[in-house]
Amino acid sequence: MNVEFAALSLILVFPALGVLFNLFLGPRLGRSAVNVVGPGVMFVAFAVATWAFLSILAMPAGSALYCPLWRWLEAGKFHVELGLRVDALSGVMVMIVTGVGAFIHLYSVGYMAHDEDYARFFTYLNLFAFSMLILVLADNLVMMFVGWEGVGLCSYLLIAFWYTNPEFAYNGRKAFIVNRIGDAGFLLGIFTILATLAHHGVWSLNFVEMQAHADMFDVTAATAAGLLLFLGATGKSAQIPLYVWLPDAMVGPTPVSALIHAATMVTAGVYMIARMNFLYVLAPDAMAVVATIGGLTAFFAGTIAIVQPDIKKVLAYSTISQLGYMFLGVGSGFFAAGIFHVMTHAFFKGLLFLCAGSVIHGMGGEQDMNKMGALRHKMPITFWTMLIATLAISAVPGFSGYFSKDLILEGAYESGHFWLWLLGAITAGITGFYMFRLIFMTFFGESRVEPDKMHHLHESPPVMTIPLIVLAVLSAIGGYVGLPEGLLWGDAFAKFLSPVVGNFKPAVEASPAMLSLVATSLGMLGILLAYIFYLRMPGLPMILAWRLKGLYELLLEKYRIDELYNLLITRPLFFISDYILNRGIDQTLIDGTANGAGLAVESSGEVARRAEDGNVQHYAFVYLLGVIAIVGYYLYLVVK
Amino acid sequence: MTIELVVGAIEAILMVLIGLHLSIFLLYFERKGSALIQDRVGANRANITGIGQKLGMPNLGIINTLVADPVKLFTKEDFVPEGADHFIHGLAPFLALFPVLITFAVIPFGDTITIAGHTFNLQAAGLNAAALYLLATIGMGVYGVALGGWASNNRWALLGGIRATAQMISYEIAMGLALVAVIMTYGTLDLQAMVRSQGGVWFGFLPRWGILVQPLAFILFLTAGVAESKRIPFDLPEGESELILGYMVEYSGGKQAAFMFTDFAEQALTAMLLVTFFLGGWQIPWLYRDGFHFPGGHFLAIAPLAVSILGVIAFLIKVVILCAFLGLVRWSLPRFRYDQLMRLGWKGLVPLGLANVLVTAFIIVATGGAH
Amino acid sequence: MPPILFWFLATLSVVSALGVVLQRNPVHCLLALVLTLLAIAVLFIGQGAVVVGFLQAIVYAGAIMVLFLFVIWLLNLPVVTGSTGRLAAKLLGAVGVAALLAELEVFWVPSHLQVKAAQHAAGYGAIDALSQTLFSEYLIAFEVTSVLLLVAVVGAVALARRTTDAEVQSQAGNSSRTEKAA
Amino acid sequence: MVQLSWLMELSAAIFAIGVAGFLSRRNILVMFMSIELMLNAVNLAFVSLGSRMGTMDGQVIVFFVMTVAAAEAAVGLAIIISIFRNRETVNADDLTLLKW
Repeated sequence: MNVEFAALSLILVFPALGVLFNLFLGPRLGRSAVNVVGPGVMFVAFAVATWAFLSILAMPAGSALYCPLWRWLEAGKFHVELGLRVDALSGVMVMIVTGVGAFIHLYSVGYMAHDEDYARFFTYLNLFAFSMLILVLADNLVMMFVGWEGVGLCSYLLIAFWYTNPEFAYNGRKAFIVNRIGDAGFLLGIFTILATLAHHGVWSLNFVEMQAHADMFDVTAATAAGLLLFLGATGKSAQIPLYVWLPDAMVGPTPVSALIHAATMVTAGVYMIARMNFLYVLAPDAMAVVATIGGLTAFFAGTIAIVQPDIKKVLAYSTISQLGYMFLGVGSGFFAAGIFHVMTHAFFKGLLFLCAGSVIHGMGGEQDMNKMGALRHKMPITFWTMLIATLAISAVPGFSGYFSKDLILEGAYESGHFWLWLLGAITAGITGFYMFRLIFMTFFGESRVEPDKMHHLHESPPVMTIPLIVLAVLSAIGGYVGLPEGLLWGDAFAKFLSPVVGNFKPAVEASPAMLSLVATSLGMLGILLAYIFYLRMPGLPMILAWRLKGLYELLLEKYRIDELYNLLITRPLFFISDYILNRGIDQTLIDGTANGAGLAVESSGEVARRAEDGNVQHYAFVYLLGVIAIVGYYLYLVVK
Repeated sequence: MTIELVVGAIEAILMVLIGLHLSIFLLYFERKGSALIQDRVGANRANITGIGQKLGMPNLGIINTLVADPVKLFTKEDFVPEGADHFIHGLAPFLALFPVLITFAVIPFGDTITIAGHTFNLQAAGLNAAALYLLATIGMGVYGVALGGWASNNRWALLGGIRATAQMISYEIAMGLALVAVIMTYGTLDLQAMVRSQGGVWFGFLPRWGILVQPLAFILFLTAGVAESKRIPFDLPEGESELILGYMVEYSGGKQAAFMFTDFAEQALTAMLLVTFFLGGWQIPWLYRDGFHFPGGHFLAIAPLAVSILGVIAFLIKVVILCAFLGLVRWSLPRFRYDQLMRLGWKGLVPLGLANVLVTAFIIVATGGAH
Repeated sequence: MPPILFWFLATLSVVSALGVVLQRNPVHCLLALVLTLLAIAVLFIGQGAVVVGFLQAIVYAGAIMVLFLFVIWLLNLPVVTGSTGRLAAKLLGAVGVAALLAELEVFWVPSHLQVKAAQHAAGYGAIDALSQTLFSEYLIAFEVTSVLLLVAVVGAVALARRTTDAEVQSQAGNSSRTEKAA
Repeated sequence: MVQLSWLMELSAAIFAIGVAGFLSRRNILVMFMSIELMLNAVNLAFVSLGSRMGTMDGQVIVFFVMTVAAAEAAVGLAIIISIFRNRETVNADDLTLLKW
């Protein structure tokens, strides 16, 4: 059942108004106006989104709201009709984006209170929300791509928000360029889909129409399109091999890390794959690639997170790792589980970043965990909320992360990817270890805070702690919408999504309880190890690092992937550009030709210029000769 | 044919004589009238016989100004400075005077007159493009002063010449624009036709004079005319206090008299043109070919010949009154500064003239064409 | 136009044109040119082109030539004495001019001028007729001419301006300083 | 009766004088005047032919020539002034750079 729902456009309109307001009036009207408008538009959008979401819940399963806009472009038979669509899948995403987004906007009011470029920050933030909502609400691939590019731009702008620092600006560019590679893949994917459909006479990229004509894809086309789209997803969602930008993106303001680089934008890839599920189910190979990449990413990023000293870097690698889980989920065919994890991850990872931001804010900008410790008494609210988030991400039973991660691992196992399941389960242990390492190093133990920062240390203002509390509640209870089968209302979330993403069909029988037990045990083991390493025997990590020096440094230096890319791609590229294209072709061949032509003209001109002595009267005399000739010609005509 | 030619020649001579006599009147006014205005005695020498005083009349200085001064002027040494261009130095005064004198030829000083069966137009040269002729001759007048200033080999003279040239060219434009509006109003270039169309009345009593239709053009033309004749308040080229006498400084005797006469003749010409364009020319209010038709319905029959002669007299009276008015202006107003002069010309009169042309055109189109 | 008038004007215009070319003093050249222009103006009027003839006198002789006069004054050139230019070049030029003149004279002999003489319509050459043609057939050209004049004014001002704005300002500053000093 | 050919040959003569002046005089101001001579010679031809054919077109062309001459004089004289300011000469033999 599709219902036209014009109010959907309001979800876009309000952030857009916020952008215009903050851009043109914000700097003039000052902080208080921006404080009201910046988060305000998001709360209004959240209210409208809630209204839409409740409408869907009230309607029969599989219903959708839509809002046609206008015909955007037309090229031959191909045309793009812009439209907004909210079904179960995009409904969940809209709720995440507007809801989490609204609270992070609110949090930013406190976090950015001392920044000069306050209005610019909220301009970008609102612009991001606007773009993300376009991405989510789009009813066709082209419009989704517009949003996709828009969030990329905002990501770049916000990473390089403090652009006067050259390193930050560099990191912004890095994120942008790495994303470009993925975007190229995404675009090629769109072309592949369009080419396939157009070959059969369907000139549309509308999701509903594409799904209706899914039978036109053969396996090759579906695999090609799926892999190309997934390349886009690896860029946007920071998967192997394009994940390198995300850790560097942490130089942006922390609310940005929370909103863009944890809760919403980076999950766009997962959303896109879930949205294109009808395509992926046709291409098992592509699905396997997605699942494998996801599993590997989850594991590798987790191992890097173990040794990072920077609180935000830990969370960044943790994000990459969790995103890997999501791809493992959707790659296994359990799309609902992936989206479920997107949601719970948005709660707890958003919360973790906000808490980290709160800590950094309280520490006056310090991010090194070696210079923290024993903060739990100084910042109680931050501590308790962060603990809840950590329990959630570590998949401690009862917290939201437990339910979603469990579903994913179950999906991986039941779809036949035993090794990936094992990798995921081990990663669960690693997750528990590094997250509790973070908690212990930050809030427990002895204070290693530098003396001059002690007096500055304070709990954050209510405008920052309220979002923490809200998200903490959600992190704690958010998972109960998807209980294991047979328990109370069962997996309501998956049922809700199933009309859009289909039901998960297990290939291998397994006992969910056993799987859950293994993974949970590994998680608990990780937490226990962290407890031993960082609270009971604080010297142990040092010794271990010294003993396993090679491994430790390899992890600390993130497997030297950046260096590898430098060696394999950047340096050869520079070499080709400089030595072959620049010096070889440009300077020698083209410049040589041009200079040679110039030289030829110059030397012949040297001879010819003697006729051109610059004296006007000499020219005039030649002119006169011409006139005499012309008149003579006419005279000849007349006389004849 | 022959008789027309003879009459034309007589008319031309007559017109030049009128112009020159007006100049003499202005010369007298210059001396004696200014004295009256400034509460001085003025020219009071050369009272040869003393008869006037014996009869108890005030000393009018007539002999002084009209006999003694010219005699003095024409008997002075004709001096040409060293290094001057002799030919042009001698040519310049007459280059200045000549265009003014030939301009008198196109001014209609009366209606047609019929004597012994022959009908004559009281206009020396009945050109049908007289208004253009006017502009052309006035434009030629620049060369006299310009070359006079240049040929004297004197810095003050050159400065005066340059000032005069710039001033005359600038105000010619304003004058031309005023004239364009006038031409548009009457729909003709023929001055006699312009005067004719100023006959008759509006609302039964108001004479159809041009000043009532084109008041702004009148003011523009008056101002530009005064500036053209380089008299106070536009006497920057002569500027006695700064340039001694400007382009005339190296002239003496008859040549200087020619320059002076040019100024007076230009003043007289300005007066005549103003009368022709704006004050009805030779028209007398309510007088038609057969006599007076007073507004109340009264009628006074007059012979046609007398009507023509009355017209000539009316023209002369109007011109003399205007000449006197121009003299009053000359002795009443202080001199402009040069930049003020240029600003008035280019930023005041020219835009006003353009606006006037525009409004006139609009009204003509709106009321369905010229007459 | 009686032939006697034509011959008078023709002689006048040729002699004064030669005066333009042959006299040394630029002011004299200019005067000769004005005379040529006026003679040609009268030739126009004699052929019925009354308005154009007067315009020639007003615009050409009355305005453009005064501009020349101004420039001559501004430059304040010394009168050149002695020979200018090489004899060979002059001879070559003279040959060229003579060739052109010969060609044109042959070109215009009566038997080659096959123009059918037409009667002048009433009002030929008057301002009405000129305006009728100008504002109907040649309207676009007329409007373009107004643009040309505007461009010329702007161009002339831009070219003849002595200094840049900055220099003018600095000069203004200097002069005000000297005024204060005085 | 004035013959058309007389007028045309007068026009040709004045034109040739203008050409000669342009080629022989070194003072660019006088060269400029020679150009005006040539323009007027052509004007005379236009008016004469137009008058003989009884059309107004010749006169209209003359009108345009005058306008163009006015524009040309304004710009040309401005150029001469600025050349003189920079080079202190108006002798065409010394102005062979064709720029300033």
